[in-house]
Amino acid sequence: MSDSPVIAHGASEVEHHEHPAYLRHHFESVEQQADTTNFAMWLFLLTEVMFFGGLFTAYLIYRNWYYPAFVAASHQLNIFWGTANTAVLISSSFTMAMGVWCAETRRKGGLVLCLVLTFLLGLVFLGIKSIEYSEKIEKHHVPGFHYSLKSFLDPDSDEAAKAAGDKPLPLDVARHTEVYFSLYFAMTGMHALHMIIGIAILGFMIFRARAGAYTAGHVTFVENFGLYWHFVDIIWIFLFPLLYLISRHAN
Amino acid sequence: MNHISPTLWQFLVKWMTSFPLFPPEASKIAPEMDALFFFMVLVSVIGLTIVVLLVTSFCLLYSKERHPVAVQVEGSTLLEATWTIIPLGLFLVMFVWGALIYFRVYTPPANSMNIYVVGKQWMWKAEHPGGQHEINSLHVPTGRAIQLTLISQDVFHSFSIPAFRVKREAIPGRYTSVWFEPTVPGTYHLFCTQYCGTNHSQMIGEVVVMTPDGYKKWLDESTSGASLAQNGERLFASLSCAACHNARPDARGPALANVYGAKLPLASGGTVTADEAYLRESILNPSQHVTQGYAPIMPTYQGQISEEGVIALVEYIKNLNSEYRIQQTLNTTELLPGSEGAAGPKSAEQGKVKQ
Amino acid sequence: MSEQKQQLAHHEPKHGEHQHHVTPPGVYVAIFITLLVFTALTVGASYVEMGVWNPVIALAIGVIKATLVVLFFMGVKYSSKLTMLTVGAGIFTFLTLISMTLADYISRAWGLW
Amino acid sequence: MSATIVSLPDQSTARIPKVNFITKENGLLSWLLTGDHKRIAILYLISLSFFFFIGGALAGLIRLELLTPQADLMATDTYNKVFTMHGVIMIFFFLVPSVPATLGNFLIPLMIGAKDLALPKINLLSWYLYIAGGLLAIYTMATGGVDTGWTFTTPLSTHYVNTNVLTTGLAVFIAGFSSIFTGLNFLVTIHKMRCPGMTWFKLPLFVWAHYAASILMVLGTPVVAIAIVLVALERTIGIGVFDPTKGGDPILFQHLFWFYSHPAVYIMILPGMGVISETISTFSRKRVFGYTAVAFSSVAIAVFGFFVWAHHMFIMGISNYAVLVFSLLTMLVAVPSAIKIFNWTFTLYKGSITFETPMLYTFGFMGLFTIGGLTGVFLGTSGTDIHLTETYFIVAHFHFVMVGGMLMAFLAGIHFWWPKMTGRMYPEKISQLAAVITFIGFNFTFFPQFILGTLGMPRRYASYPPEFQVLNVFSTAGATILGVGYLLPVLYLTWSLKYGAIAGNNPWQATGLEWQTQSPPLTENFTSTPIMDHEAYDYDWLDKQKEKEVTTSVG
Repeated sequence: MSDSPVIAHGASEVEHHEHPAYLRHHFESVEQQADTTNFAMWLFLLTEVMFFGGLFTAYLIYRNWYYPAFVAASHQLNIFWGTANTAVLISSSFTMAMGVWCAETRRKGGLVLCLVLTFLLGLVFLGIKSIEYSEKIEKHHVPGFHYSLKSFLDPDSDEAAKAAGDKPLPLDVARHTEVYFSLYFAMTGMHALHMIIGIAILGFMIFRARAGAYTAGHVTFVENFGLYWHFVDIIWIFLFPLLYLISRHAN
Repeated sequence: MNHISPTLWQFLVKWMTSFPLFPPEASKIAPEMDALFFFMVLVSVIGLTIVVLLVTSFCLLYSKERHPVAVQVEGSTLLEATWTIIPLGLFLVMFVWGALIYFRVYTPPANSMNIYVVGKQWMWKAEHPGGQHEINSLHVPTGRAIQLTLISQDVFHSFSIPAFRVKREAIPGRYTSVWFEPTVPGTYHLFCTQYCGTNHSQMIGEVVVMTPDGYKKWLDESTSGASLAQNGERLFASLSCAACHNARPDARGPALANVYGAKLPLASGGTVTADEAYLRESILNPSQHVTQGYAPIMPTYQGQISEEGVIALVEYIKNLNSEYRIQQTLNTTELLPGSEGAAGPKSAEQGKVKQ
Repeated sequence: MSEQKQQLAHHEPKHGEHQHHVTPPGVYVAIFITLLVFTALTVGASYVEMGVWNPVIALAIGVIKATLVVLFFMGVKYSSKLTMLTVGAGIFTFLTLISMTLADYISRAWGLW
Repeated sequence: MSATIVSLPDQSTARIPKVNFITKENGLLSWLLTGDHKRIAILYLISLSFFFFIGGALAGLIRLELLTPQADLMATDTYNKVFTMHGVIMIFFFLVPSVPATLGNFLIPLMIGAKDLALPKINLLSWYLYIAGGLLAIYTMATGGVDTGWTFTTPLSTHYVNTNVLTTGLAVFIAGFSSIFTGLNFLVTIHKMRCPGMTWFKLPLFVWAHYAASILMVLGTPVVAIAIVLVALERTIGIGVFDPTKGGDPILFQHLFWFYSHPAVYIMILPGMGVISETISTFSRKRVFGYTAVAFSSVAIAVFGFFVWAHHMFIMGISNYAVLVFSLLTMLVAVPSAIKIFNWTFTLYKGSITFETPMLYTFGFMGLFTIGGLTGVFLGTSGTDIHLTETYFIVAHFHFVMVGGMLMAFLAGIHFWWPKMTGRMYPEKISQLAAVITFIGFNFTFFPQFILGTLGMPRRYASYPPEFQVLNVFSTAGATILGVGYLLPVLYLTWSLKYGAIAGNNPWQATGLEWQTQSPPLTENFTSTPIMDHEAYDYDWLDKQKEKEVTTSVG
């Protein structure tokens, strides 16, 4: 049946062409393969958008409900570290983009350098994040059984709150800071998890890049990873103003 | 069968002939909802019949024996438009009709009698305004609009009375309401229909619809001595609410007489209608609902009063139409030191204690 | 339908001639600097009292930054219609989730407030 | 039944092709490490059947318990665990992956003339995720079970039960990623891997339906994933996003949950609709009536499917105005389904209809899905929803759609493509009998539940008022018949693997590309890349092909 005339000529001649080793058997051409994996990566990022979408929805609702509590709680975040981290992450996105460019123009040394820089900047981001987290842990701002309202009921006892000039919150308002910190940890935690996964893949890529894997023309993997890394950056671009910057001026 | 076991036979006959196919209609809304229901049943039956008839007749007419060679038909915009527009029209009729009923069921009339229902794992507690309590049952008179104000102490529950065709979820942390007007005296099923844990299927009870006279009699027999509002008054006194809400010129809290149903200006801007939900919220989360002209100094009572207590307080405030009673409670309560500003730090201290 | 066909007709042979676009590094540097400037702007703006405009400004800057990243770092400006459609679909569904959920929360108080 | 379109090759000379995807490699590892979409589909088919029968056994237990009004077969909390696991397994481990992961996996590359799915390794990964999730669910069941209901309603699931919510949540989370990867793979494949000439409007409707379902999988599933993560965090460390005592809103969980779980019912039904489009066309020898309308109605269902989720929450205290909007949109989403039903019906018009097993299941689907869909309108109408929701009416409704619709379609599809998958036919008479038994058993089981629901019998009750017993007995009796209807195919299909007649390439004389290659197909599907030079469902083209073949073989 398969010998029916319509099917007789096809892409069979293509198959006899020389083709690079990285072309997987079920694709007709390198372009098709690159297009396909690129599209797949974009679709994966769609799922990531929706994954964070749930958190952003929750954030918007509670921000409207508990605005004063959110303002007071956001004063507990260190704006210096937050801004620094934003800069770090944007820089890492930049080095990643340069890495993609190096791979596309087949500059092996440049690619390795860019990947290593991205890797290091990612680690710096996580390092700063962990400084921030440990501060929250010390102050018992991690939601759950040990959560403490002290900084909000008695802002004079708390440097950050004092610096922001917070007034003591009534108990019923202060209680809702826990909702803020729940969202803070859920959102930044999910973001950090994505960073950790990204850094692990980066480590793997550095090894492969040193072996020259991406500078022989097959740049799809680097490009797609770049998309992922930039996406993680975008999430932070929104997390930063939402979590750190709401109403710095409020007092 | 008859000669094998007459008893079994009798049982079977009785069993097979005495099962219901349609629930009783015992409220004013029931016939209206059933009208829509039967309209939809009718539409469905007609729709199904059309599909089945078409399929059957096509199968008979165009089976391979009769019609060996198929005639290719591409489609027909006219036909397709027909079966897009007609169902859409019918669905829209149902939508409008249904929405009218929906809004009726969940918009209680102003003069309705309010019964509070608290759901908890796994029982229903109903509180009548006269202070009568019931568990897993609800006594209501015919011919009166009855509003249920529902709340749950733990998980989602759902208060369902099939004979009245009404149902409403009882949600933790928030009042919901539903109303009905019973028409036929009798005893009907009361179910919890939202899955709520192990004994979900035992969270059932009965709704007893009585004549107004019978209901009055029942009220008199099952009174606990104090009405809901009187319980609330006691609580109002013991929590020293009157220390601030005393309607004096220098009072730190707003006067509460006739506050129910009024439009209040808020400190945060805007106005709010003081309904049950608002009264409850202002007791539990006072700082978020401060009336204009007052400082946010009221401490929260979250975790200090049970849902029943809140209900009693709400009912008390609802029925407060003069400040006289409050003045009375003042006399029976030890006055807190009236110094201005003492309450601010105090609320903070309370918070600390709670930690 | 015919439009679709056309689109496909011009889509299919693209494989051959379509050479991968390489963004020059100068663009990356420019975007990078712009992003840093916007970061500084958004931090600065948060210290200025603008009432309801504060969150609006913060989000607007966020959207601009994200758009720059998507268009240039992620290369959507130079990619196929399909990629743009995919990004669009993501934004659309995300907004659906947020707006329809908020529709419930906002209208809960209607008739009372 | 003399009239049939089945045309099998001469059994005395016919052979199963020596080289095909099954015989290509041997050994368990060659299956477990395969990238071949057809082998993965077979793996899915086996594992899905396993989970279906576990879910089915649990359903049997539920029906047995409901035989009497008291909770006497098992304690109420056991019953709660049983229906929870029934729901979890049937929804996340059977219905969601059923048609896409088996038939879709097997057929989409064949139908569009590709050698494989775009991402074979991701495809295999998604099967492993599915298995991991499924085994975790079974492990949960074995170590005490979970009793939250498949909806994981907060705060019940976060604070008020002490059963294995976390592991079940993790199982669903993992299965969710399996589903995301399947959907992603399909979307990429359909976009990028079509053979020359295969334009969008030459695609079989099966592919269109899967395309629509895949959109839902990719965009909906992550939202339920994050909702489950938040539930897990709330249970373990006590964060306060859904907890009313901390200021959270439990209804927000419902929003996030149903944002996925409503589109999920379209994930479940759309691929089934795709199957029906194929079978009804083949067995009436006609192009599907209004091809474009059917194709677009699939996409319309997918798009509108995202706007209606709150109709699961009409009585839960969401705003009345939101109810209005969601109810209206629900009415709109019902229309494309109505379009499909009528288009299928008119496909029969002036056809040349035969009644092989897949067609019988198709008729079953059309009847039951019509009832299921129409009763859905009862629930989408806000007024009647108050009375009918959370009762057996809703149970009956979604079983009519899911079991009467999707399972019928699944069986229709399995019977339709079985010869393609295995190269062998099953015994026709007994399979027709099984189709009829399933139909009768199904109606006996679930129709009484509509009446029970109208009477107000709540769902998820281990015990119930005695006056509901008669209808429950009917339902349980029907379930027994239904069980037989489901066991029969397992028996004769297994039998056919060895003893069935050789099917040949195209036993049904169907037009899809998958039928133009050998059965079972080669690992690379086609000997050379096919070129699509005719419309979908073009039976004239097929006839011409046959003529040509006859002439060539004679010549």
